[in-house]
Amino acid sequence: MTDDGQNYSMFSSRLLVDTVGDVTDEALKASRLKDVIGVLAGRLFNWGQRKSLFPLHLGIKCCALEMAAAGASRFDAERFGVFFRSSPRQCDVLLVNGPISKKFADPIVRLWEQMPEPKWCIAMGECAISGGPYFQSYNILEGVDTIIPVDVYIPGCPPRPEALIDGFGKLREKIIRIGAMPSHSRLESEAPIIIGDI
Amino acid sequence: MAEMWISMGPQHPMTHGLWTLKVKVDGETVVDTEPDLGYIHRGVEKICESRDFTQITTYCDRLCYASANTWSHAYIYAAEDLLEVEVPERAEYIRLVAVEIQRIASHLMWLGAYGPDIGNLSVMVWCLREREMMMDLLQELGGSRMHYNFPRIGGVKRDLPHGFALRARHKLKLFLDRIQEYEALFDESTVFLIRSQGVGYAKPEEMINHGVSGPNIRAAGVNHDIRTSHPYSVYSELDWTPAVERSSIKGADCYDRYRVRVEEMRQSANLVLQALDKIPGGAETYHEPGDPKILGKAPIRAPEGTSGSHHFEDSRGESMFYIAGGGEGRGKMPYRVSIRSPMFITIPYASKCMIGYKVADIPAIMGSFDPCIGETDR
Amino acid sequence: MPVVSEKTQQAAAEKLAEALGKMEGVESSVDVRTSGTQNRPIVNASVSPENWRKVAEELKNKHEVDHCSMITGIHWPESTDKTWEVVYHFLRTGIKNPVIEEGLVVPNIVNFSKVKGKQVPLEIQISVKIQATRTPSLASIQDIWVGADWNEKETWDLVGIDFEGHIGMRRVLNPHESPVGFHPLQKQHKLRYHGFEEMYDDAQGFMRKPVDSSRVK
Amino acid sequence: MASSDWLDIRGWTESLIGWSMDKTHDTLPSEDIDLEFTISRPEWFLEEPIVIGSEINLQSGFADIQSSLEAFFISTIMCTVVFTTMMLTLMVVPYIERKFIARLMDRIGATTSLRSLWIGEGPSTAGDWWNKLPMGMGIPIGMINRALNSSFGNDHHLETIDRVGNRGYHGIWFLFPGFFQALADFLKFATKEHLVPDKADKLVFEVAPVIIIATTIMCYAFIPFGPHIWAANPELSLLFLMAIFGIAPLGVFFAGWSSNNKYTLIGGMRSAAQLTAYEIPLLITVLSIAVISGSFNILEIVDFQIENSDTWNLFMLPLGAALFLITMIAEVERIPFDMPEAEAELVEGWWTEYGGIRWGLMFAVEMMRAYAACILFAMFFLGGWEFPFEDSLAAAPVLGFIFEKLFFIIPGIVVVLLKAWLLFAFFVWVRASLHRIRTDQILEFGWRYLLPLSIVNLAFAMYLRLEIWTGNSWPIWVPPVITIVSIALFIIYAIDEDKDALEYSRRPYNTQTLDKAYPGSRRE
Repeated sequence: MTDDGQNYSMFSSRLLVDTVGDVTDEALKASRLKDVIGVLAGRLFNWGQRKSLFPLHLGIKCCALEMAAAGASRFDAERFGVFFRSSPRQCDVLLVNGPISKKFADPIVRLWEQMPEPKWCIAMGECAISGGPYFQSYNILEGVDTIIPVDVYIPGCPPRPEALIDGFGKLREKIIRIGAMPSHSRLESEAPIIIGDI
Repeated sequence: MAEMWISMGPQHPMTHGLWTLKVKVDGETVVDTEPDLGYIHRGVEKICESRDFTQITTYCDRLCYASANTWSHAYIYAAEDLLEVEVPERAEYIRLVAVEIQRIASHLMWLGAYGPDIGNLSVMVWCLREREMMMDLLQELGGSRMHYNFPRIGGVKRDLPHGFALRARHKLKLFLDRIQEYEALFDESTVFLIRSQGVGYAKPEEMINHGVSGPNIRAAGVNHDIRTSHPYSVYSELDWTPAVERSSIKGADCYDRYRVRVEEMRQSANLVLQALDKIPGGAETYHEPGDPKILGKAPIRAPEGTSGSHHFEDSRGESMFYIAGGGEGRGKMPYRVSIRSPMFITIPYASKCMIGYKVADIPAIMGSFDPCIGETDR
Repeated sequence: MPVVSEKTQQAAAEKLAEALGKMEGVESSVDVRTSGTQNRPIVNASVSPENWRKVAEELKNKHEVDHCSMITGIHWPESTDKTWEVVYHFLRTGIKNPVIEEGLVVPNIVNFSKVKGKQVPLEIQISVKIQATRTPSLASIQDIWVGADWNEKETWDLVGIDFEGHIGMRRVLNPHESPVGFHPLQKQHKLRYHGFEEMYDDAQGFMRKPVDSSRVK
Repeated sequence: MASSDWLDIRGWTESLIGWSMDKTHDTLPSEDIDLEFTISRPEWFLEEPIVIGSEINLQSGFADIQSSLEAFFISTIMCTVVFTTMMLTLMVVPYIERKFIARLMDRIGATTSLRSLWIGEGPSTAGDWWNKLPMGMGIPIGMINRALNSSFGNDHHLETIDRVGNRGYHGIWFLFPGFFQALADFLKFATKEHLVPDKADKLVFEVAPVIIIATTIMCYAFIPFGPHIWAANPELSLLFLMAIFGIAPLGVFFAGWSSNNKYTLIGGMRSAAQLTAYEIPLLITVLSIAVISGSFNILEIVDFQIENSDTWNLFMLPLGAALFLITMIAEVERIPFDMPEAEAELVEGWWTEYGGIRWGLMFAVEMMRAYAACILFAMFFLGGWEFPFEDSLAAAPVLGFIFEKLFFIIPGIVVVLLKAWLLFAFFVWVRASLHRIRTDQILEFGWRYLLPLSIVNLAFAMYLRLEIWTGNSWPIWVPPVITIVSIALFIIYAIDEDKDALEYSRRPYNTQTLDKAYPGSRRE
């Protein structure tokens, strides 16, 4: 976020923040306090990120109804902190639940770009994993991982709501293992999890 | 304020599915609208040309995912017309039970999605809770929660399981009392009445000319229903009347469409209860799958030049299949499958209905037409 | 449940079929669908492309066919007598606006068993065959039945049959930037992996046993 | 004598600060210190040496500033005390919202707990994270963990236990399932990337949330939590509070305008229109409270209800209570008046473009404003920190003695918080059962109905204060009569069975928008 051109006022607060920041950083590092805070706060913020995963209110096809059923009273996904928001700015999980047609390819990439950084993508249902029953179609991409890096695959057509909630569970495991790293730096180090094989 | 185009884009809480409604807005009132469909067009008609007749039912389940059974039955009736197949009486009754339970589930999904459109979230969770009951019943028949692949050409995949009639009667009676809960939340809430009455007028003659049918046209005080005007299956055996709503003079508004669908839910529940009583051979006798009582003989090839078509009363309107025989594999696969989606015709009409109303009325009007984009984009 | 009797429906269908038959360039017949508890007659007519517009107006004004259900475009490249065919499906529903008495709308409930003349609901299927041309086109019926508007757009978008006089013809289902001549439902376009053996051979990714290498799964 | 209870935090801080100031004053040296010193210059410069400094008496110098120093320290401490009570009790508000609306929706709602800080997720756990602490600080934590795991039956082959297999020791961490969901949300917001849309007006985009947050927190300076727990108590605290409460719509409008998105533009304008439409009835209702209680100071209003008139204003001004509730729901933009943040057509209304910490803070501020509204209602209408039926219960023949002791033990703040939380539950109940009203209907309802009604309410309050008030209490018959009459009126108006509407076989209703809209009326 270094938009240098942006100088808010005569007195540049950015300069102040930088200098104060560096000085305190050195002091903390010298006194090893930075490690203590790093470890303890790391656990706390990791718990925070794990316990509140906001998926985007995006319904493409049949899996959207299973997503709604997961949010309803029988399989209450909100028990695990899953709270559907409808603006990509406020979400951290892009739950892709249907086939991606050529016409919807760039809107969904735009949605993925609009989401703030520690973000994950869950491919729910066969259509999102590999184009599903429409893999031969002239208008459907074979799976959402052709355009967006996917973290968790949930097979099923449509997967049951319990599988969706288990998918969020798998995502939480990934977060506790590798922490909430930004998605671009996550690409190589982490193989995507496929439900059912571990 | 100058008029500006807002695009209620593919991803939008109002659109139940993916489509864009470009709205020209002058301040708060809507001046012009233009729908843009095709975001989940997956070429089902092209794929069906290289699938044989039994494989196509799975694609038809996934057309309109809120009412999978009605669509697979619509295809099966057209295929039976193409292959000239006789369906045993008991299979017709079982199909009627499956279709009507699916209609209740589809209307419940609509009511659940209509609540948040107007601002009330608790009705969505209540309706999905009842829909789970209906899906349990259909899961006993078809095996999975949403896409059942239940009908076969010439009959049904499997007979009513043991105790199905008992559970179905219990659940439907419980459901009939639960409808009072929704009516309390909708009818007795003054806020809902303000938001839905006098909004989104549509006259019946204008609607039928635009090709709109189903609950949307019955809301305008006309009892047009494919099940009565062009009776198929065993609807003529059971005594029921299509749910018709006394609309306003300027035509049906959102409130009437809501009333019609709630009435239809009650009516479908009664239809299923009647069918379970009148089913030939009794609801408790169980026939093995493939038994001639529930599955008639059916050829697997359709010679070139033959064609079959069937109009079907889907929960959203009049759906139809036209199949031309004689495709690949010496006729094993159809040459052309054409699908009439009621919502593909209703959405452009509904978006024209919004002109003149406020921006806040767009979800109310669009939601009351119950769009299901899966079938629209095929 | 009062249902329209087979006799009246059959009689009405014959009357319409023979009225259509009289118009030039039209052969019409009535065939009966037997599925379900009641046989239902369908008025079947095949019209030559030139006077299709006249038949359409005739249907709408004289026979009060008020609902255009579906328009299907079919591409017959190998068949001899036609290379393009458009199949229209209509329904005569006999819907009238409900009458209004002292500010109150009285819903008009039609009792189908006592329905007569133009009120009898009918299914009509009309097929128009177009000979071998690279640019098949037909008269548009958008202004007669507004419901046919988006059906025609979809037929042009998917099959490539143009409709003269259609206002605002555009692609509705395919992406707007798809190539100009691309109409997917024409037979020369094949599906991805069409007739592709090895796609099915090792779909699971492990080598096939030699014994069934020839068989297509 | 103003009502008071033993939890006299203000008194303790005053005495502590006073004592410490006197102590420092005494320890300072009392004799004068001669600070004069001269700078001598070489003789050839021919001028006298420069004399700087003067005599200072530290004690007298300190005595001059002692009073202002005391005031400064007292107000800082009280501000922190009030802010921490507000923030801690605020944790309950999202808990009520998420759990109560889930239960109304027949769901379970969030069940996150601090216990999951400790145990892992399914098979994968955090491992021995404490060994990463420097200088061996982690070893004791490891030992404690192993001891607890082994003594409470967890197989401690894993450092941190896995969620599925081990219910184990960490039971008390399972306190209030779902209570810490709001904390988890906020921590996640804090670690989110900060996105600013490039064509947005950066400065206003950053500053707008600050306006909303700052003004809302400033309101809490004037809201007393108990007889002695308040940060500032100016003479006209009510006016000051209402003024600050009214600034937030400005921030909302800036946020909507600056994020350069059509949805937020409409959302921002809608919120500005709605909040101004509901500001005036709110102020008039609050004015009627000040009129009937005879003062603009919130503490005195509560004391008026407890000491002077001994009846809650709710029973004197029921219409005012209803108006205050409705206008507060509109001010705080909750469901029936939720148009600016309308889920359905505006995606998220004016905060669509905000993500990360700004949105998290605005999420918290929404809760704070609703919480402030609930506390204010408790102060104005429900008699602040007086237990319901406190006097009559205390005067009861036999049990009176126990009640008296009980009322003495329970501090005022507990009663205030209970009332506020119950009122917030009412807000959530309204949110679960009503739909969203359209913007023009909201504005029309605000201008046409709430404004005249609030003026009627003000006139009634004036009449009560001038004519009926006997100097030290209301005549005994006045509160019951007003309450019964208003309940009767409410029932008459609530029953909207409309004869001619019934035969339309529809549910009738009679709230009028443009014209009398009974079912069928718009069927022209």
